[in-house]
Amino acid sequence: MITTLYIFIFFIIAAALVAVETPHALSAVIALGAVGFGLSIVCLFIGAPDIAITLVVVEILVLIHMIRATLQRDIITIMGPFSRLNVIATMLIFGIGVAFFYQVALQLPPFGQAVMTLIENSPSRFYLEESLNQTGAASAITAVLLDFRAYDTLGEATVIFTAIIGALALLRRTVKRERKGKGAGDA
Amino acid sequence: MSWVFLLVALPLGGGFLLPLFDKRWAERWLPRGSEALTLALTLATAGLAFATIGWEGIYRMGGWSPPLGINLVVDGLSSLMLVVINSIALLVTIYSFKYMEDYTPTGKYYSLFLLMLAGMNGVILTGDMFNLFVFLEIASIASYALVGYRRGAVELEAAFKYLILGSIGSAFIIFGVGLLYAATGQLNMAQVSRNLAGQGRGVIGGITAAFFLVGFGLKAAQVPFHAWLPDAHSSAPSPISAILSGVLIKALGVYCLARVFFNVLGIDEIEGNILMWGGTLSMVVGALLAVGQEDLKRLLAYSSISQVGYIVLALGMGGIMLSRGEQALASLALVGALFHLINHAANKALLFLASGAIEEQAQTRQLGEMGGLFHRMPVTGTTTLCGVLSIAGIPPFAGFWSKLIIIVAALWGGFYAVATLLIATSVLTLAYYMRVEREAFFGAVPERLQKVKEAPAAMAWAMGLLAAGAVGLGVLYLPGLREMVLQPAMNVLLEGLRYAQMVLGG
Amino acid sequence: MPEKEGMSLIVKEVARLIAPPIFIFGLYLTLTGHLTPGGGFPGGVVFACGFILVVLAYGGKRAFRRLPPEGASKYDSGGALLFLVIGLIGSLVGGHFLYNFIQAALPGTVFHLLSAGTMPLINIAIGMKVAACLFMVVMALTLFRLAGEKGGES
Amino acid sequence: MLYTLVFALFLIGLYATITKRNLIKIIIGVIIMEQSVNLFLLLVGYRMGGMAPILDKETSLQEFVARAVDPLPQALVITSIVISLGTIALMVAIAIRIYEKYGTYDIAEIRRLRG
Repeated sequence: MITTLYIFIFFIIAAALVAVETPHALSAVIALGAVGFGLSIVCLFIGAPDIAITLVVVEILVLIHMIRATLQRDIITIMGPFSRLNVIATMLIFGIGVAFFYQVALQLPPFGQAVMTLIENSPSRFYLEESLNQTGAASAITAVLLDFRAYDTLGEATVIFTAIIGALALLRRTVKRERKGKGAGDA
Repeated sequence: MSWVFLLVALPLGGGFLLPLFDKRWAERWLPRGSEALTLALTLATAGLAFATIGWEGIYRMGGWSPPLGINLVVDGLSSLMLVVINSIALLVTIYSFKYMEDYTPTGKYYSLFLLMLAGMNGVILTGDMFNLFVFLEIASIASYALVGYRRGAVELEAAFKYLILGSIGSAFIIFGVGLLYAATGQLNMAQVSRNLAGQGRGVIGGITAAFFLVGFGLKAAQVPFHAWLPDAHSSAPSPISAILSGVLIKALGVYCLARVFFNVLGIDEIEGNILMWGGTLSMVVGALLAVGQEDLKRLLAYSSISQVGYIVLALGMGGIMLSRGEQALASLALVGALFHLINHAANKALLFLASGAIEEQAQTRQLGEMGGLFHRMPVTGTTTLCGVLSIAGIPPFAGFWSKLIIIVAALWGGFYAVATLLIATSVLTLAYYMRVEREAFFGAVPERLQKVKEAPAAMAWAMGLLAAGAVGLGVLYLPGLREMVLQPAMNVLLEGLRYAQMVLGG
Repeated sequence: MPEKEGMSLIVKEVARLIAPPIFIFGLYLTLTGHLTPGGGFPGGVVFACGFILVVLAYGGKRAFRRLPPEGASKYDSGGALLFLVIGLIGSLVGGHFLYNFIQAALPGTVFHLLSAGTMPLINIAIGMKVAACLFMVVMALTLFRLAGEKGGES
Repeated sequence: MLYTLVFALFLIGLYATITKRNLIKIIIGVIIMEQSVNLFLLLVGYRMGGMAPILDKETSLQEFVARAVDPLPQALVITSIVISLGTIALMVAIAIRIYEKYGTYDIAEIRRLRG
């Protein structure tokens, strides 16, 4: 089980590296899709079918967007000048960051031992125990999303609303109304 | 207190409704309906914000008590921020009527504006780490779209830069929230604070603090992370620049830093030092970069970096003093920070609105092309003068008192280097603002500006009210008023752990 | 991207066969969110993908006569407002914004479609909103070139 | 160890966002950062041999409480996925507009604004 998880996470990291480094824009987008679908398979392994579904459908939409952005464009990514110093510096910073985070990760509850089992008055345990009785929802996730933390979900709906209104505003046809002979400044 | 959620719900409802007003039927049946609705809603939220002064308590969303559900918290600090945000939003709405008249579609503009307002109010009110992130994203995304609203090449580029750096900031913030959850199993701010106080912060507390410093530092445009601000704030339509510079960076950056570090994580000396020196750096670098600017709005944007540096510096100084146990000194520094926050919000909003009026009437943003505007636009000239004198720290104006408090706190706390830099930067600020006055408002009127007229009445009214603020806000420090507004806000930061007690009881 | 006449006959036929199951699946995900994996959001996205499939297969002109993208904005705002109104009713009835007032009054049988109070309603609201707004934005992006040519650039 | 890998993924995204010159690559970097945060939250809530936090008729409540994984991070992840979808839609809209104005995705050629 945990080996499978490692394999998939390494697969995700490899796909991410390809997505970041390939000079071909469309391949990068496809590799990004591999990251997303790898993630949704991981979700199936760790008991999150809800998220797996959401991720798959969102990934399709993200791919539609990204392919829309890359299709019939300058497909070849311009590569920056590849200086050896840059590579070494990046590797060094990367190594330090990972090593530092490893120390932190040792302090976290070990993998496979959810934090909700370790502490008192955990809200998550309450959700698991009481959501069916108190909210009537069989899915604890939905109970959290739409009852306990419904305010978050309202915020989430607002975020997507805002983003779409913003995108539509930026893609609109006309910016300015006809001027009705107004004021000075006939520039 | 059962109405406090309306501060978020009203602008949200307006934001949802307004895109429908772009339709043809709406323009025929309800000409200027979107403006009227926005005005009504901002009036209502401003009224509600003033009504929260003096309250202290929580509002439970969905009826679930704190660790289970999300709760809204009203205390001195949040009511101060709410008043600042909503009153400036009201004035900016009035100003927008004329300024945005020529742009279409107005419904989407006001919708994004109201959603940004709802996001900021949500950030201020929430008592939950993840909810903070969600509302921060609402406000940020609305502001990304508004920065690019005029859709020119430069505006789009600024919006993209802002969007990318803002998204990096958000990713850091949510990683920090995830780490806090992994360490404590809680998301409620009060409960996280209590758990951390119980189990000790350890390495995780440190790295979470680092993540939050980067994330909120990006939102507050502190110096290593300031690259987006001059572009974004100068490219946005002027009313939006006023909101962005006046309140958005404070609500999403400074307020969140203060809340998270003082009330949730509990500030220690190292973080206090980082905040103080980071603020000092921003203050100095922002002022130095502002000196050479030719573009009026870019100059104002760099000045924002510098002035927000003052606030962060004073917050950090207060944190250091708190961790050393010097309560009285810390209270002075924190009052200075909050006082300067209010003053800068009013002044910078005023200056951006004035720059918008100039841009609208004289069709230029370059200082070199202006001159003698004082005679052509007396209201704009007078109000700008008030704002400039206040932000540069000339004695009877409000900005002077807040800077004085910060400098005195630095001197008494023994931070002589910081105090020297504070004074030097104040002089520098005075210098570059005097240059604005000289080049734009005094001297001979160039040929092409002969026909320039005063800004329309709505714009002039908004600027006049803000100028009154720039002159009169100094009274907030007088005894009597101080106990109403500044003192309770400062006490929230001073007694960091009382927050958990107030929310959770016991 | 969409040609005016749509894609080839095979694509149209396949789309006609596939589209109804997609819509039913989206509806299923939305309505049973409180019982099984899924919910308003993935349901809405599936719905939007169904619309997009139809439009891409049949081409802009013909499809938009049936589903005009401008009309979608009504559902977008409507869904969001429905969510907000449910919250407001909760505050009027139960004293708390977003209070699950239906569950408190009529608990329903667990594991049945009509249970969990306001949750199915909120799921429908979110599904409607998400489907409409994602459909709109994808259409705006794909039709962008047309729009750019028509509009007066400034 | 798993957490460290997730953090490495986060750093890969950050690296792409900061150093790449192509707008598409920058967007990809942001998406990778957001995905890594989602993965982190999911792993935090996992418990060995866990089942999905969705009750069905066959499982008893005791067994459910003893075995189900943490539902809270999953709810957070759904919210954060939606937020990142919104951000991506806006990013792509701006990127396409920029392409139309400048005819390229390369920021070295786009950069009209100074630092």
